[in-house]
Amino acid sequence: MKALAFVATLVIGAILLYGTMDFPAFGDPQSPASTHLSSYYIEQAIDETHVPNLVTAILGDYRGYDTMFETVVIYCAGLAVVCVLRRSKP
Amino acid sequence: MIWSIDLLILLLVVFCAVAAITVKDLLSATVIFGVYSFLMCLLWAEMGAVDVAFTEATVGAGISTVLFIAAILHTSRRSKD
Amino acid sequence: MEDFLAIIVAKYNYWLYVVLMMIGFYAMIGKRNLVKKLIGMNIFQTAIILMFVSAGAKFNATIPILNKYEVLKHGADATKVVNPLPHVLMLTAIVVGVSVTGVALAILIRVYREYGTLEEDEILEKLGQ
Amino acid sequence: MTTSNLHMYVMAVPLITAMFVNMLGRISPKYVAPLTLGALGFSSLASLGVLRQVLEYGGYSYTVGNWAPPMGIELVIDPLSALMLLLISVVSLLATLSALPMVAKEQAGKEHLFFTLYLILIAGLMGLVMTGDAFNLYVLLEITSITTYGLIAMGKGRAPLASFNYVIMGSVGACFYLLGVGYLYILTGSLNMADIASILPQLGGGAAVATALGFILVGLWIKMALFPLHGWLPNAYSLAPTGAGLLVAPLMTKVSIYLMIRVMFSVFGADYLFVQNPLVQSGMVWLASAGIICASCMALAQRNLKRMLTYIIVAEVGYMVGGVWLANSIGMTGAILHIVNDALMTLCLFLVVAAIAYRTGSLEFDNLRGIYKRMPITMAAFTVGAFSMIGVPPTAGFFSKWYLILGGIEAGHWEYVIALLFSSLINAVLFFRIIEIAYFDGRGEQGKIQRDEAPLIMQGPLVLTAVALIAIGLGSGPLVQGIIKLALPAGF
Amino acid sequence: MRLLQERTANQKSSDSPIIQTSVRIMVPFIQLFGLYVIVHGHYSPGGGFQGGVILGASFVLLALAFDLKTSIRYMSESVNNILGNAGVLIFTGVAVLCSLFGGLFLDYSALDVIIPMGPIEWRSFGIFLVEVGVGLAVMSILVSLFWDLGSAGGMDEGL
Amino acid sequence: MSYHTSIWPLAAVLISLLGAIPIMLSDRRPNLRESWTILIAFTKVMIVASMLPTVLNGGGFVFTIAEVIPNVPIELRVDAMGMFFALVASILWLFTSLYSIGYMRALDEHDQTRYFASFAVAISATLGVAFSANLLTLYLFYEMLSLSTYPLVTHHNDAEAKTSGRKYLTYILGTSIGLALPAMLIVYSFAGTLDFKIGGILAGTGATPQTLALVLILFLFGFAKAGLMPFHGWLPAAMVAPTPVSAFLHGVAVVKVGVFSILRVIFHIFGPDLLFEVNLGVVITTIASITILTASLVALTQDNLKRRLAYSTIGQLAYMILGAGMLTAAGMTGGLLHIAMHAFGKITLFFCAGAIYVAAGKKYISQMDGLGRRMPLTYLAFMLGSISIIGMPPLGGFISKWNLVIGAVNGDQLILLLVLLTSTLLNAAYFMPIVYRGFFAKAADPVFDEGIKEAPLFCLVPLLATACASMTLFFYPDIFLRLAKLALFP
Repeated sequence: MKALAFVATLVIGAILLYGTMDFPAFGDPQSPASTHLSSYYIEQAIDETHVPNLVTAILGDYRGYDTMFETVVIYCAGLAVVCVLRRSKP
Repeated sequence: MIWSIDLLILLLVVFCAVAAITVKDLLSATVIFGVYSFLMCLLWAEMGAVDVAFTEATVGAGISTVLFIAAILHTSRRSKD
Repeated sequence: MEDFLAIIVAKYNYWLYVVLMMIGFYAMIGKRNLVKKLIGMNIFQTAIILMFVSAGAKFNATIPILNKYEVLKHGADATKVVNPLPHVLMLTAIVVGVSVTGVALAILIRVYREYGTLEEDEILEKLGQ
Repeated sequence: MTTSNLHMYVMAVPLITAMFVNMLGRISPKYVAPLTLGALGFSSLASLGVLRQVLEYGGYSYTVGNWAPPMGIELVIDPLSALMLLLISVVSLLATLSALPMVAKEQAGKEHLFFTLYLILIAGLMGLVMTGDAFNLYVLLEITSITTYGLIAMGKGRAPLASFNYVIMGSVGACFYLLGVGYLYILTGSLNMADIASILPQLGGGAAVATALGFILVGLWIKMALFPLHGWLPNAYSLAPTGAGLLVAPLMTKVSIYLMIRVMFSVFGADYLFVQNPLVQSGMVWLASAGIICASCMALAQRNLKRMLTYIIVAEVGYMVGGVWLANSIGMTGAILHIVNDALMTLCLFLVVAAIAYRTGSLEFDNLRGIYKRMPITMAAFTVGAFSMIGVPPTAGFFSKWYLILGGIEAGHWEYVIALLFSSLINAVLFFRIIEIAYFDGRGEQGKIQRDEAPLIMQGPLVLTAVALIAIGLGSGPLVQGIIKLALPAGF
Repeated sequence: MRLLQERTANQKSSDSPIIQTSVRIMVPFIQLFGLYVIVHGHYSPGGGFQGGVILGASFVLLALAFDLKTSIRYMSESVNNILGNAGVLIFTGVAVLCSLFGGLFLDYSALDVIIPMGPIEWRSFGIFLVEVGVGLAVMSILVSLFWDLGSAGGMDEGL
Repeated sequence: MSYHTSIWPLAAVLISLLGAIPIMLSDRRPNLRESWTILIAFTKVMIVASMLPTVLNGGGFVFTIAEVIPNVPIELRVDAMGMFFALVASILWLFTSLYSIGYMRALDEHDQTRYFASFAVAISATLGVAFSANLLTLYLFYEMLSLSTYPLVTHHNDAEAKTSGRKYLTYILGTSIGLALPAMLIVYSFAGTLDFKIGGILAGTGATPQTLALVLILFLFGFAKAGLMPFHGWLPAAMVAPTPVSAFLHGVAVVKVGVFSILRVIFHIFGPDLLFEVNLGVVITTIASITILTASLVALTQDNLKRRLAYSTIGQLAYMILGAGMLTAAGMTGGLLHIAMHAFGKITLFFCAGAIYVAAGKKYISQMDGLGRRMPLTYLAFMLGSISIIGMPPLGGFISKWNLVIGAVNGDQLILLLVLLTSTLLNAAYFMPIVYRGFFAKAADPVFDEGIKEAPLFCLVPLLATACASMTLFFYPDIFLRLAKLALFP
């Protein structure tokens, strides 16, 4: 079992490494990830929301839908723990 | 961003990760995992991700560890592997 | 050899995230202790977060908190600010991670109540009886 | 903006109602039922409206927060997602009717918690089928997962262990998905599916794209329990509280398959998947066929009705995955039609399970002897559901199987055709074994068995689903022509 | 049973007056800091989530230094529950409100209809509202998570 | 040929399906229940008969229920061939209903409501098969028939019945899902339709002879109700059912549905011309000949009367397919006619077997010595029936057999002629001893047989009626002959 897990781990690691071959170099300001959307956010977000902390601006507004569900996720977690653990009181 | 510090922390992180999953005492493992989280958070702060670092510091090193410890105290500390 | 070194240096973050991910993944499927599995899961998640954060990092850039009035007047230079989008995503991922951990720990306590152990093989033994 | 917000309300109303269920349900459990039913009833009606609107005016994309798509999060409402929306709301409404008495019996005192999670799960599923953003999909996937972990762990005995295994497998799946999305993000700098799809061809394939595809698909396969990755499902679903199984079993795997379709065709495109990688395509059909056969055989070994059904769910996943990967429009039609049909068939059978569990508390085959005399209406509905699973015309199951097999013949994948036929035969054996026990056994028991049906609120949805199975079967022509033809992904 | 006795023994040893007093003093400051993090999220690192965690941590600290009962005294279970629901409801409510007032889902600028202060300012304010919701929800959920895990569901002494 | 849209075909199919509901509702009141049964059976005959004149004049009716798959609706259509079969089935059902009442009451069987309800559904499905306008509709009703007869086979609820039920379902469902369904799908993928059309739909679709042969074989064995060897095993097993079930369903309706389906496929999916062109008739005739001879030989060895009749049925069914496989005009007509002629003859024989069981409680031929003198009318009818099956004048069986012989001669297929003659001898060999022993052998235990009288009137009248009908058909085969001609050469 352990050997199998080890082999699976190695295989997956190898595939992931193989995938990184095509990646742009680390910290490269010209990589697609840093140019396509992010430059728009950096240049426009403050104009459009008046929030200097870009992360907050994106979190609260541009991707507010994600954040809403993020809140719901943790809410669910709290409820699920109550469901699973708490003994119902008389 | 200074790549040598970066690399040093990364190596420490890997060391902590290995330690966290090999140590036999679960409470120690959890604490090592807290250290791991904290190092991670340093790494991210150093990469400019302050918000992520802040969150990881409060959650990963704080709440997660507390929850783990709480659960382990209610179950058992020992681990065979 | 030069090229190879260059590749390693250029992407060392990605390489180390793969190593972390492998450690986490191995713990999740290879370790028999349920708590260890959970620690592995957390390591796996932080590895992914590391990957995302690395994707947003830029050399010689500032943190994504700008001076509002300056920017409104002069605009911002995108190459001088770290990409904020992965940070947002990873905030969400961290929250999700801790939520799953919380639920899993609760379930763990129930499992322990049922079987009195957290070792997978011992549980299977008890089930077999 | 003239765009309607109707589809948002379909999702938001159950979500907000969930909080109220939690708050008011603490005061008294009597608030739970009207709130839940009201919210789901509203969703069903509204999603019907959305579907009509989409069929009339065509699909549209919705920008949450009024940010243009690649910046903000885009929702895609096309005929397929509108159909899924309707399916989810209707199935959950029917399931809820039956779940209410079941939960009141099994989880007394925790109804409000149960139904809060339950409603959030439904809202999460609805969000999943609408989203057009790869990362948003991950968050919603986690919502559905966490609620399901909680619901399953509420069961007794071995349920927490099954749930824990599900947590581990589900996390691996979600993490794999997130890895894939990360790779795509690093390559394209975008998270919007349509945007990624427009950038990917410029990259011209390459190792990273293939890796991303692989990890996203494997992640989703774990969630949908495709054959070699199905290990968590039978335990988790069969040990879950009956009320949770009612909702989870018909919908979760189907929504995952919908997501696979969405990701495959909205992000990577049929050309990249099928034309450039034919080996992967036929390999997948082989895998699906193997999955169908193995899962069917494992179902044969079960002696518990609910457990048997879980293995059938695994086999059915193979049907749909195979249909999608056949790479022709007939197979695709069959797969989408089967998503609808299978959701209803599984619902029907799980409603029967719930009704029997409500009255007798046991689902072992040995305890089903002569149950027909006790619960004739339930068993009649079971028979219809079973016929649909076997694929007896004119029940719905026959027609989707028809398209799937036809697609297999057209694509020349005979192994898939044989697997489908084999599984139909196994299903016949499985279900007639139970029918024989339920109808023809138990004559030896002394005295006349009293009729003892489940309460009306459980019978109603049961009968309705059984009738719907036949109605959908007879109406499958208009259904395919009017909706599913429009819902086929681009390129078919 | 023996485990329980051990645990009560541990309980005794941790009841040190130094810790209790310092926690009693620290808790209000921690809570103040948490509020600051939420409110100041627009201008500095932080926001609803981090602030919520800090607020929650203050109660966890109470529970650790004293016992669960003490932290429940500070914030009763039902208040906690209402706060959690209210937090999520604020977020979803704002989102739905936006669509009800003629905009799209989560389009804060649509709320301009209620108090006219300019669409962009509304976006900023909307983010603030939402962050408060997140903070409330996260705080109460973390507290309840700790209560449940720390007492294994019994809601008694805790660790 | 022109078809009017009309509700009558649907009415003919639905009446007994809907009739199952009042039958089930009057569970506690046997008289009411059986009045319903008879009323429905009678109405059904009337509806079918009312459509007869139009069909004889070359017209027909059509009714579309639902459009389910592109080009393949669920559709009912009354044409000559369907009419032919529907007429046989509905008339015989009337007799069987009467007989069932007598039989079930005499034996005081349990679960009679389930029995009558299943019976009603089964006849509904049989008519559905007869009136199907395409292969999908036919398949639908075929499956419905399989499923509705399952409760009849397992009627006795005991271990033997359940084993037989399992065997029955394994054969019937297994072959229809495993063989007929894929064959149907292959046809659809070639032709794009499944409509029954004179001359077939497969001609000119580009299917290779190998494919055609595969599809044909899949169909021949897929419709296992026709009992072609080696998929015949269910038929003797299904004989555990009550005798009226064996009589009607396993002597007439179910097995004929199998044959009818195969004939439909041969005539209206492939088309005789196409089969002739690629020389596939040989495949059919070979399989059929082997079945005929083997089944007749096995029948000789059976001591259980119903099992002997079952094997006889297997052989006779193969006659019909043999006729179709000859691909000559007379052969095909003979095959089709044999459906009717055999039906009247065989049902008489089964009725007699049931009557003997009711009156004397005997199942085995070896116990029946001298019984003919106690039950002369029953034995007379039995004799007539067996003569019809053997194919001697003056009974209906002769006409169809004569056509078959002519067909074999016309097609220069002398081997088939030999097969026909040999099997006729074998038929005589396994039927005549029964009659002979009944009338002339000395009873083994005369004292015990003392009290045996004729069966109750409800049993006796139907069997005499069918025997007479069988004889009438020899003199007036007109209607069936004309329908057969219309079906084959419009």
